[in-house]
Amino acid sequence: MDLSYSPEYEAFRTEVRAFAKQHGASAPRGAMGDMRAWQKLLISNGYAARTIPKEYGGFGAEPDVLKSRIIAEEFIAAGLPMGMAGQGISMLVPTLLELGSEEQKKKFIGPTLRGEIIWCQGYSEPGAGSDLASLTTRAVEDGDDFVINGQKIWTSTAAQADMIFCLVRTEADKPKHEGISYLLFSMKMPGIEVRPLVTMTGRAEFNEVFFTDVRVPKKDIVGERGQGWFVANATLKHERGMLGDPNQAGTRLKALIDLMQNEEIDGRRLMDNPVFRDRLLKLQARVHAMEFHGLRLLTAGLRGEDPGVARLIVKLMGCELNHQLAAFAIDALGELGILYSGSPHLRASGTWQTSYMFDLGLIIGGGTAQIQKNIISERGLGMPREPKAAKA
Amino acid sequence: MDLSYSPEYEAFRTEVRAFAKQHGASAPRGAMGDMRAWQKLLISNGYAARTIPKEYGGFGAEPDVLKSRIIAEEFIAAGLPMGMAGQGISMLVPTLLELGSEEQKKKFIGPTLRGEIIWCQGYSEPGAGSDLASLTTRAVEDGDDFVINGQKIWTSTAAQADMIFCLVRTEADKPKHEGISYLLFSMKMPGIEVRPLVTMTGRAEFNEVFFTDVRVPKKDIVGERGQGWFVANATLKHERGMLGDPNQAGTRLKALIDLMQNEEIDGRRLMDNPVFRDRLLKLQARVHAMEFHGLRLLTAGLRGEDPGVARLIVKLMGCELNHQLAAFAIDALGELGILYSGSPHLRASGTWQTSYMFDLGLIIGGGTAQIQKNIISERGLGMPREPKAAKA
Amino acid sequence: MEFGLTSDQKMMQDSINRTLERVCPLERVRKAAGHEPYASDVLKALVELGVPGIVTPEEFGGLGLSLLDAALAAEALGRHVAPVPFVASSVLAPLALIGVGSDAQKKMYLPKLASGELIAGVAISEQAAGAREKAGITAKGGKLSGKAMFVLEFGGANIFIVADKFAGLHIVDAKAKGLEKISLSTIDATRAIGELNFDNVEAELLSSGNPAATLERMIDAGRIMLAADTLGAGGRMIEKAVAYAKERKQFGRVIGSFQAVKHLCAEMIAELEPCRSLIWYAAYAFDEFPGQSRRMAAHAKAHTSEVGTFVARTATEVHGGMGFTDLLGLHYWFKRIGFDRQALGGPEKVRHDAAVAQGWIGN
Amino acid sequence: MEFGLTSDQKMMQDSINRTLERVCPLERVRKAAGHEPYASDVLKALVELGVPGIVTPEEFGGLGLSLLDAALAAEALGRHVAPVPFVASSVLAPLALIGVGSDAQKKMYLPKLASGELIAGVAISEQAAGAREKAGITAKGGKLSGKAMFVLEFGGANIFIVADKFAGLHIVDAKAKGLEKISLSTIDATRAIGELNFDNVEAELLSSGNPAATLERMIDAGRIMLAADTLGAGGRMIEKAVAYAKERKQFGRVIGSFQAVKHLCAEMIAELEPCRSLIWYAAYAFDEFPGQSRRMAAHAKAHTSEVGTFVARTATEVHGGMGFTDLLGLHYWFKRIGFDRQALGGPEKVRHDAAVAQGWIGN
Repeated sequence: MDLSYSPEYEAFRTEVRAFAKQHGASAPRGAMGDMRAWQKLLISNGYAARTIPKEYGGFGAEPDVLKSRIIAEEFIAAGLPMGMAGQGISMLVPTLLELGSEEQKKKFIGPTLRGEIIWCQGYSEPGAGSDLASLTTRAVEDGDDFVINGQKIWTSTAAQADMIFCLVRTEADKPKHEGISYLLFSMKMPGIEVRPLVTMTGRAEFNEVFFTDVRVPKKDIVGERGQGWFVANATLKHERGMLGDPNQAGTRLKALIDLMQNEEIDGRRLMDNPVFRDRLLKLQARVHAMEFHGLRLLTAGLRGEDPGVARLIVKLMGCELNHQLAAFAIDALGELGILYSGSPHLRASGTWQTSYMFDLGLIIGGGTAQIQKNIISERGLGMPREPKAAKA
Repeated sequence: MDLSYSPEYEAFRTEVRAFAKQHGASAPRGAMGDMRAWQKLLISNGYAARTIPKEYGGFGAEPDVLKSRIIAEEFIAAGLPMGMAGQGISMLVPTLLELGSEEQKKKFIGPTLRGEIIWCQGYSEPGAGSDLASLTTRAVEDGDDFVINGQKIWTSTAAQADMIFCLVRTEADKPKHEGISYLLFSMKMPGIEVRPLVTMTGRAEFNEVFFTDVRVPKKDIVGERGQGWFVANATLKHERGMLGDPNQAGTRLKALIDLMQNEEIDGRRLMDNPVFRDRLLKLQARVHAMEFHGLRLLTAGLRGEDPGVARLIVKLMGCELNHQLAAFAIDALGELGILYSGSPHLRASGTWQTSYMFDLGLIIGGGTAQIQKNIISERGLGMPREPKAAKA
Repeated sequence: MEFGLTSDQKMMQDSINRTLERVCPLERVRKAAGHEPYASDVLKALVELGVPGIVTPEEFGGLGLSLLDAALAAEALGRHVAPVPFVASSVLAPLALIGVGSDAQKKMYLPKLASGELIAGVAISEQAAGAREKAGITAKGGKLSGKAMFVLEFGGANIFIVADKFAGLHIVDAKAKGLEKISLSTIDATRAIGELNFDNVEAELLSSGNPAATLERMIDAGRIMLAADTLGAGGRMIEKAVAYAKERKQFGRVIGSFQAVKHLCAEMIAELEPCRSLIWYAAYAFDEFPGQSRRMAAHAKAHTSEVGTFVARTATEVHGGMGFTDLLGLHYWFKRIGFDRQALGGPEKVRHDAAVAQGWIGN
Repeated sequence: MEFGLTSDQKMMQDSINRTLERVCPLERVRKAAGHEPYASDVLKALVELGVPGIVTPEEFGGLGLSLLDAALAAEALGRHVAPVPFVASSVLAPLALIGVGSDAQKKMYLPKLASGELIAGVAISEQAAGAREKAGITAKGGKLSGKAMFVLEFGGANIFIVADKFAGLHIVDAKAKGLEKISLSTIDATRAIGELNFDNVEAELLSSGNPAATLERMIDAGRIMLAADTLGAGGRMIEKAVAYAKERKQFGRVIGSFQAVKHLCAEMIAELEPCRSLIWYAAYAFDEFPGQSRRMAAHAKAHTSEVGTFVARTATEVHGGMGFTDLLGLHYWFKRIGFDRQALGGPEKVRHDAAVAQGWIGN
């Protein structure tokens, strides 16, 4: 156990800090500024697309999770935007690197990294959520094309996307995991309709996408035909690799402590209310536990050790913790906590409420808490799968 | 809604109170006093065996849950022991009344009510707990007898019992629910061995009972041969009818409030600790909710209404609440709370710890919390049973 | 000894529920939410049933029923997330007038409140939940100054019942000079709250009885009503979750046959049903055992809110992604429960009041 | 940057675990529990591994390892519910001597503690958890008077380290005149605590440094050790529950294939694993970042206790009736976790200390 960084890493941190200082003023903020120019600058310095080979438009460094973490820490500390992080970059690019043809790699990876192609993901369907393999969007052969009909849901950037990586059923007669193919095609094709999907937060963070006789060249398939399920699982593996704030809960906790020290009720600081304070302390312990748990997994990764069940619990516990932090903020704020969307007296622009709801969405999405618990018990603890149901 | 009692019931309460006053001094306390004489006195006054027909040794009154409740309330208020409440009285007697032969009723009910026959229940087996119908204790025909071999567990009064009502498998070839018979036999028979079963509380509240070639006359069967499962279910129905303290949780809550007002730490009353106080208040709300919920079920019973799911939740919520009350007492007492069995400084004779453990046993026993939730969702909410597993 | 509803009570609640099913389906809620101060057509249908006058004595045009009846109405309104005034305008304002109004004031206001002609907002948040941002009203020479936040049923109110810092109760006309009205938008778009800023505003004092005691009873009644609202909303969410689980298939089975989903549903109903009994008792005690009223109202509110939060979240989870979208509108119930939890005091505050009420600690 | 155990640490913990598997199976625990002050043969085996001297500097015959190493040992002891002294005698007493012992005192006691020749009970409950029944020690002219309750590793102790009301630390001989020793029996029969009554008892003052700071560090270290003990006991309970669920059949299936049982097991491990990381950090911070020590020790203790209570109960439930009986002995782990929770301050008290430590409130 040694939480200090070796000189090599301290030097790297210094370098990142210097970059942040030099370029901080010109970085894009929110909707302002040129994100693509920023992305190019980051790639050329190795702060984005760091481990993608140079020939495909990346920086070409060796993987080093510690350096990735240092980049993230320093960018967050300086309030700088990280590199682009859409599903194309975080999910499609690693998949193409692993399973794409040379032509696909050349054609798509560079422009994707530079933000010239925005992608969306076409996996979930209304009838295929937790049970993704039961998807029914069909692709029927017609000459050199597939003709696609069906519907996708939870497609987050569909309205802005240039292209989609999409799971479709090409083999209607095969068992459900074996008839799926992984296609790449333009979102500008005729027959594609995108409808915003409004959620409980009141915003449309997602979309539904409808396909009516959409024609896609048969060659735009990644991996073998009928192997899309396995290609997609390679992609799903990368979903967990998306780099965000390595300690989002810690950031929220800090905001909660500030809130408790600054908000008053009947002229008394919330921090002086022992019941709320005790609850804050319980959450603080959980935040620390998950923070250190993250360091433990990071170290296991550095050492090439398999952390086993310790890795499998992260989504379940992390999402729940974020949800609980928001729930606490709302309770501590009381009536102020239910204000929303542009109301006078609104605290933190209403983000506590947004988080409370959105985090519940995250608990549900990408494998509900129930599915997570199945995974933890089966893969982590070696417990048996549920027996298949007998035919009725 | 009217929580007052009508004059008839107020008069009845007065009568019970007068009885309590007159006989309170002579009532048996703990191990002291003649419980059988007390039981006879209660029966003759209608305070025990109230609704059992006179011809079988009861008092012969019409069922009236309100009067039963008044009796319980007043006896508890006066600190008097209720009538005997073993499994013979609470479970076997109602079963015999419903399904026993006239001869069995005449022979067993009176002596059982008067405490002259003590019974134990032979249902659970080591391999048949939640799944009681899979029991394997075998009864093989031999002339006019059955010859019984096998083992029972969780037999609470086996060491004191004169007789047992016991489930055995008489039909080895029938489907598992159809091969069971319900037998009555003496615990003094050769081939019966009783071994105390020590639990986590450190006491032997239960026993294991082993049968080796125990011979029982074939005629001592209740109901038809092979119908024992259905006879037992009639008995299980009565298990929930056992009359104890109608508000045990309320009694515990009172003790907890006293504790919080009288115990001090660093010279400060526990009640002045806002964190503990808040937790006490949460529990108080739950105790009240369950108390009023009991009144609601009582009223539904009086009206002959089916309270539906409201009844099914009582065991789950009641056991859990009692466990939580004990858990809170232990936490509030801190290091005093872990003292046990005759230690100096022990509070409440260690009953908080005993309850904490024993209530966990109750959560597990008689249908674990998991089984309770199955029942609530299936019978209460009409959700489907789990599909049968396909043969592997 | 009868702890249950009378057949009259059941019929009344049934008829409110049936009416709301007809006039207040989800589409109607969507249309009103955040756009109309309240759904006047829905209110009109409720007026036909006498709901706004439910606790108002018959001599003033009301039904003269008990607080338990009002709780049953509140439950029905929560069940349908009905975007109409009720807690403040039909329960708390009448209680204020009955408690400390003069005969003239009663005659003037009660019949109009009962008929739905008049809507009354109620400004007692500072007394019930504690003052935020130094809010509070002072009364001087019949004029009010200061700020009252989180005023219930603010949207479309014609008059306001306002508590001052010393528990005095006042009626203020919504059009009074010097009165600034600021809408506050909350997660719950079915109920329009707001803020009132008073700059020497003319007010009518309600002074014929004990205003402090009346204010306390208003708070108790309001808490019971909010608890009943959560009971209704939560009960409906469970029904929706169970129905969805019986229908939605994944992995070749309806999800309601998975033990995990079944147990979530079982836990929800097991938690919520005892709340019903607690609320019935609290409402009954409000009328019959006033000495228990503060404590029982607090427990009903706090406990039902805790359970409500669990139910809102869990029922949403059972719906999976659909629960998170706007498509089924499940979030209207979710947010209504969220609103009920914080209004008139969150669980911690309300439990604190229960401790004070039974003398465990000083105020 | 390395947040993990070294291979030395893993080897050490492995060897303690393997030794305990051999010398301290359940039957040995049963034999000792409540009957022997501690299992001297088990202690002897641990002495061979150097465990009692784990934090004692090498110059005094110890291993000179870190508190993290001690936490790993504590985890192993909890895992085997080992009925031997450790927290008080092998960690807290040496820390007291290292912190404020004179050179002579160090030379006198540390080697004997490290070799297991001497067992030290530690009396700091009043300072760590608060005083019950007006307990507390006063020192006057080198003599102690008063009462110390809940003395750790009281059974078989030759000496006691005793804190007085003003955070002075003293060594008292177990045979000193005027010292009355009263055993207290707790649910956890694997650890023998007791009460000391002092009537003008001769004591040796530990006075060469800052006793108040040393006492605080003893409390922190003790809390981390108890948390690690619960981690070990809880981890073992989960393993036992999973193994039982894979084996026990009901309704024609192993119960471990029921989703309800699987989810209980998943929840247990998901709650417990982050505790491991928290304890590692707290132990590391104790040595490396003393400014964080109080807060992190408190969090490690409080959070692991809360999780431990959940695990103890849930693992018992997974075992069904068998978990409730004495047959499998599961209750030894259950009760050990119960003991750990209350000793040196229950969760609420310990969290309060964490609030004070970060300046959120005054003391």
